[in-house]
Amino acid sequence: MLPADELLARMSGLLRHEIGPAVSDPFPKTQAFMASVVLDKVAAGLRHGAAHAQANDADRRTLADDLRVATTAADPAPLRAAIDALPTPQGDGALASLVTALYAGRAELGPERFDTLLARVRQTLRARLDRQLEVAS
Amino acid sequence: MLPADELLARMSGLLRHEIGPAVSDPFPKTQAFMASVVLDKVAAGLRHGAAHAQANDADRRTLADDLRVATTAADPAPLRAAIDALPTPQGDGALASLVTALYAGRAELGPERFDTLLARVRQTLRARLDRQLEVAS
Amino acid sequence: MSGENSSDRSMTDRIADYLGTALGTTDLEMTGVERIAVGWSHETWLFDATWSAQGAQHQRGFCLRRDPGNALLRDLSNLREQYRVLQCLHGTAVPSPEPYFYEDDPAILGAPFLVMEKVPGECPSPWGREGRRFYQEAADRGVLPGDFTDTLVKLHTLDWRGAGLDFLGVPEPGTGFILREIAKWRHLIDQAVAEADLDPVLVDVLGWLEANAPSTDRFVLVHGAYRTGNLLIHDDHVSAVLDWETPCIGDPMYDVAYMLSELNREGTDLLSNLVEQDEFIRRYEAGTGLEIDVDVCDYYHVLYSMRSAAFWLSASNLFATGRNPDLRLARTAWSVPVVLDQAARRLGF
Amino acid sequence: MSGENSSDRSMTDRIADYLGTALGTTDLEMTGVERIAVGWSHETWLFDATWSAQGAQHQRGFCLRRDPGNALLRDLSNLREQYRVLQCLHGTAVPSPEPYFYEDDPAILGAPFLVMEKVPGECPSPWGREGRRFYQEAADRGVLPGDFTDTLVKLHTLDWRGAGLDFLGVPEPGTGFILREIAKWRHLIDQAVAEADLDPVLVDVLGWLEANAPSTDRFVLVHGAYRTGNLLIHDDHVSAVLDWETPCIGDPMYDVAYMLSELNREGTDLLSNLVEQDEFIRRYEAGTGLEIDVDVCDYYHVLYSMRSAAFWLSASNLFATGRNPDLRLARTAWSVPVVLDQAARRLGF
Repeated sequence: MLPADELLARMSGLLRHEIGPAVSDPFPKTQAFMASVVLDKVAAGLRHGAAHAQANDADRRTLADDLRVATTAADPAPLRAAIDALPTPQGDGALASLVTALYAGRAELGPERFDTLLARVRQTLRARLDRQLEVAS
Repeated sequence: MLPADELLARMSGLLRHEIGPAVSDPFPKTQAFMASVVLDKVAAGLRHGAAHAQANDADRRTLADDLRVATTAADPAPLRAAIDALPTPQGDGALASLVTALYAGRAELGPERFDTLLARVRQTLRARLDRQLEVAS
Repeated sequence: MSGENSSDRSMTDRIADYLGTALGTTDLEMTGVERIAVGWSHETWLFDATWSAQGAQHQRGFCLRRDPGNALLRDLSNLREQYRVLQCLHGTAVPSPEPYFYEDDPAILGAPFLVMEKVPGECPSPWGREGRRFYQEAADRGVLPGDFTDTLVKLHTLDWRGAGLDFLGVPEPGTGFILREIAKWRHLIDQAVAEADLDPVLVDVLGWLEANAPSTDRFVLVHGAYRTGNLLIHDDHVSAVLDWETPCIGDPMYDVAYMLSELNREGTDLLSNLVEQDEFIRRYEAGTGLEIDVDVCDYYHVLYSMRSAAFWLSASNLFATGRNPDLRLARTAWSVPVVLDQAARRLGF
Repeated sequence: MSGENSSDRSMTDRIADYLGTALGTTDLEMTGVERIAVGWSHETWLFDATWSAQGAQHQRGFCLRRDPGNALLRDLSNLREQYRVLQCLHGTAVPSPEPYFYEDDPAILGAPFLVMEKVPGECPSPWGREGRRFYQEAADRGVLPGDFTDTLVKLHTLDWRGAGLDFLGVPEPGTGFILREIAKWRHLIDQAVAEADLDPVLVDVLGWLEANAPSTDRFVLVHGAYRTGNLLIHDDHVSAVLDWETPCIGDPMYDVAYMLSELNREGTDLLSNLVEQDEFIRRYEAGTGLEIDVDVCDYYHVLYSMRSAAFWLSASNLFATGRNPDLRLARTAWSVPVVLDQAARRLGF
């Protein structure tokens, strides 16, 4: 049996080349072509899903390690908590909390440390975004 | 963002109610309605995928435990090997090897033990099949 | 398959060219060309032709089947064999179209094809609402059910050796027929699915079938899919038995079990939505002199479930490998657990 | 949305009933009824009407916008406010349709609606091939580019207090305008996405925007989406500024940055596929007496990326929650990383 991502990609082609051109009413015609586009995206998401999740997990673990070295118990508690949450299964959500905590603790950290820590976090965000773009575009 | 299974289920509805009825040529019309059917199946597969895989894994581990108790080193080597492979990540394929080994070792095992062992394996196959049917029908 | 009209037209021209040459005429004209609703099997074209030859005008209806190479059961059956079966059946009691030509050369129509007689009649699909009504009404009139049974009797009482049908292969008495049949469908499975991906229930069913094969030694011409939808009906009679894709020399109970199967009842009590079971059994046994063996039929029901699984696996593989883009084939992947469930229940789990 | 014809017809009848009553006539007749290609915004109907009142014959073109409740930006903008903006603009130098009626009561047409003047002109979408050619040809003729700039000048030099537009809310000098704008779009994000599911890049962008908001204190009427596609064009002039869904009192550079943005160049060097950048800057600065602040525009480019993300999140949520079945909305979920990438690159990562 065809893997789901390949099956969806085939159906996308069918919608684009067979079904869409056979519709004349504008609303269903637009929907048929848009369904083709959406199926390609869903297929790409399924194709890359496991590998991306794994890479994101690994990145977050490395990020947590690096940030633990770069912070101390004297740093804002929400920042420390967000770092600790990074390697957990809910770690992807912890990235957002981490960024929130960084901006909230900006004054306390001082501009230099804030910039250094943010720059390190952005490395991880960049890699994660590149993976999203692989599916999205 | 909508989970992929819900998105596909929605697209299935769109194909059935908006796109399919708007096509008059028989081939693309059939394909539009069939795409609706297939999307429902793929959606069900995604919806149940993780839970089913987990339940199948657990079932195979229990089956391996039970069969280890019910067999000895004197039993056919392919049967023992298949039992050992059940709890591995490739365990789902090992189920087929197990059944093959059972039938191949039928004479050696004798009708009574063959029937007993097969009956136990079939419990696992039944549960697995029921999960497949949840997606298929 | 869209934009087919232009290629249809050129196909019509090529058919006319071929047929003119084959019939030794230069003025052949084709009318009423109709390409039958695309099934999963070979392409089928119906048309009438007029031509002059040897000083006389001729008119005849033709049916052409073409094998585009991506049809179901492509690996089990080919047009050359179907043509030969029709040649053997011509002139026997079994109603069947007269075969005219068979061509291997893809240069002619792009793929092998056979040309045969266009037999009058219709062949409604038993799965649709219209088809169900058609057979229900025929059942009510009461003529077709008997003819439906009688035609199977004609098949099963045919002197197949005399007709030359032993080329299909004559099995050894004992388990020869059944083991050959299992191997045939197992071969289809192996072409569609890698050993490592075989469903364990299917492995169990195959193992059970081999271990429990009954002994059979009454051999007849078996059609292999004798049901409404594979028969041409004209004036409440079977005017032709069609779809000679799975014929073999084997146990008559194999066809009988197919008839008795719940698969072909379409939600009614009638076999094939047409014949009362008791009446079928009585008339069949009287006509053939054979006794229906219920235990063997039960065994065949499991075999038919395996055969269905093989069929659906082969169909979905045809899509998966990109040989045929029809999504109806992709859909059949989810029919496999359904038929395996039927088999498992018959095996008691 | 299929089978819309019958509901369209009944909508036409209901519009005629309402308009007859509103205009104090019993013989109103509607002709040339046209429902404009469904966008993601409010429903728009164009038509002409003739009627007699006070002994005279009247004829006029109307535009009706109806809010079916599942349009984009539904939470940021409503027809009542749009109606009030049009009332304020009527009689000013800003070309805009005269508003006639606004009704809240869903009993009349099933949803709130406003009725306004049908202004002559056309409004090609700049994203399509036809639209691109339309604006390219207008750019070549050379009249529309100047008028396009001049119309923005009219907007930004309007005495908005005198016109009563301070009801839109006047921000505090300093970061008041920008923080209010961030909060407005953040609110849209929060309605579409649970806190726990916020994209960390979006959180970064929002944090950066708040931490780096420049100080602004020259306030004008800001359109909020000034570009081709939101303007009616007639005889190479802007006959009406449309789509008053995101107006505010704020920094003129907010509109200028939108104009300068690469988002609206459609692959050409021209702003909005229409105006040369240097010529726009020269003419805009001469007309308004304002100097274009490039740094502030750079900041707004990041804000517009955030705004786009908010827009796409809101759009895909409209589909996800089942309020609107249009798949084009579902598709926008995958536009979010694309605009976040634009923002991230501007932020240097």
